[in-house]
Amino acid sequence: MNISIQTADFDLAAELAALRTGRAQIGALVSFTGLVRDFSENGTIGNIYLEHYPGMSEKALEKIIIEANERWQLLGVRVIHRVGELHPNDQIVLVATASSHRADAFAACEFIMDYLKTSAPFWKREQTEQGAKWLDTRESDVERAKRWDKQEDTQ
Amino acid sequence: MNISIQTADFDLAAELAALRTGRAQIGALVSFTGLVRDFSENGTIGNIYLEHYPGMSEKALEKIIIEANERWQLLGVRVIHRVGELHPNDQIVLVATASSHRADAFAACEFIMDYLKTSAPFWKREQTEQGAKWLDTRESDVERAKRWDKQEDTQ
Amino acid sequence: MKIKLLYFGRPRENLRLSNETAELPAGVATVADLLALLRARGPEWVGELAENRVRCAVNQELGALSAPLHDGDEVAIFSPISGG
Amino acid sequence: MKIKLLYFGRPRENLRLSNETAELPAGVATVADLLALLRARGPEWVGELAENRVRCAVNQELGALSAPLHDGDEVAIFSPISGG
Repeated sequence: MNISIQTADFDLAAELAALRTGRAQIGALVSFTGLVRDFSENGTIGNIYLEHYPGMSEKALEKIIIEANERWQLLGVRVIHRVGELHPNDQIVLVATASSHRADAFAACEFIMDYLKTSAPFWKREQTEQGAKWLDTRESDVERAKRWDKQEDTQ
Repeated sequence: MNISIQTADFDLAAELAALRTGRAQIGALVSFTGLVRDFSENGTIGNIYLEHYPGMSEKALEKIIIEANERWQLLGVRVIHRVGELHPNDQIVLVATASSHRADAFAACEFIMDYLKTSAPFWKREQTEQGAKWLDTRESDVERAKRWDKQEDTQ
Repeated sequence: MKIKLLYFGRPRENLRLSNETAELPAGVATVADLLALLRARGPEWVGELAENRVRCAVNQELGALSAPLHDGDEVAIFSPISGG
Repeated sequence: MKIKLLYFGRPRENLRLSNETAELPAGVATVADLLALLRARGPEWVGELAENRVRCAVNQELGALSAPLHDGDEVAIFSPISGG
């Protein structure tokens, strides 16, 4: 299964190795790892808490991956999103894409992240010295996701 | 040192861990790994042989990384390029970028790969059942590198 | 009609409610109607479920507040999504 | 003038030569002039060093074949680059 939503940390190396091992049609492997930063516009971050909509979150990610596979020639995709309490420098999310060519792997990885940010049901609460705050969807993320509507392809 | 040219394989996990560990300003880590494919337009690949221009290759990569740092807000870059004889599924090249924001990490990683392909002095000889052939610069790589001239930024 | 209601993110936390089953009176035809009904529960609900502060999904698909409701639907109400 | 010449990729392999030092006669002012001089070495050189088949770097900077040469330069001649 190429989608996991879990409280446990993930082993980036093992995930990428699993994607590529023994599959020599793959010429390009792109990974995005999202990490908890120690600061935000609300101040210094003590921790974040992530929740999701079980059932819908898996479905939403699956839909994004299917769309990525329709748009680009991919040989493998892996998405892991953590939930629960996380601390600065912790890994939050992994999106890895494999393709024969790097243009496809790069575009698909970025596309999946942009759509995940705006259409997968996850919520983040940030704990800073100012208190706890549920974050809003970032306007810049909405803009980034919209780029993929306009263009027919990135090749 | 953030540039290595080596015959030895590299440990992607260790490299990415070194980039991010203990640096909680990093919110986004993007990696590109180039792998030897088992096919090309010349047929089934037995092995490839990579050579470089010692002295210039390091300098060319350094120049690309400096330019990436001028264009985007980066918190770390790592480039490894292998040389010598390699076989299908072997790792050839790693470009990893770290930033507070994913837009910068993605753009810089892709930029570095595109420029590496067209301006760093490495040469690849492919061994297939048709014989050995030194590859040409790909026209699509030249086009991809040119994209970065036109646009002021990708944000 | 009867629906399953789920809450996530800020409203789940502040209303201290994850899910409930609701029997909707006649005239409640859309998510927006449902929100109006829920806001009648008190000032805390008025604040949490203001239309500009919530998003929704019907049967696990993101939708507009104008989305129509049907018997047996699973309706989720939540703050703007912010994962990744 | 005297230059250091390096060969990489296809010409290095096919000409079986990695590097040499060359004393250039008067009139050899650019990389293109140098290539013409080298092609006079024989048919193998004509084939390998055809202008559309080679690229060059002068003092470790990629350049056009029209790049001027100076005493002490390090000139590299190679097939199109193809790393990554």
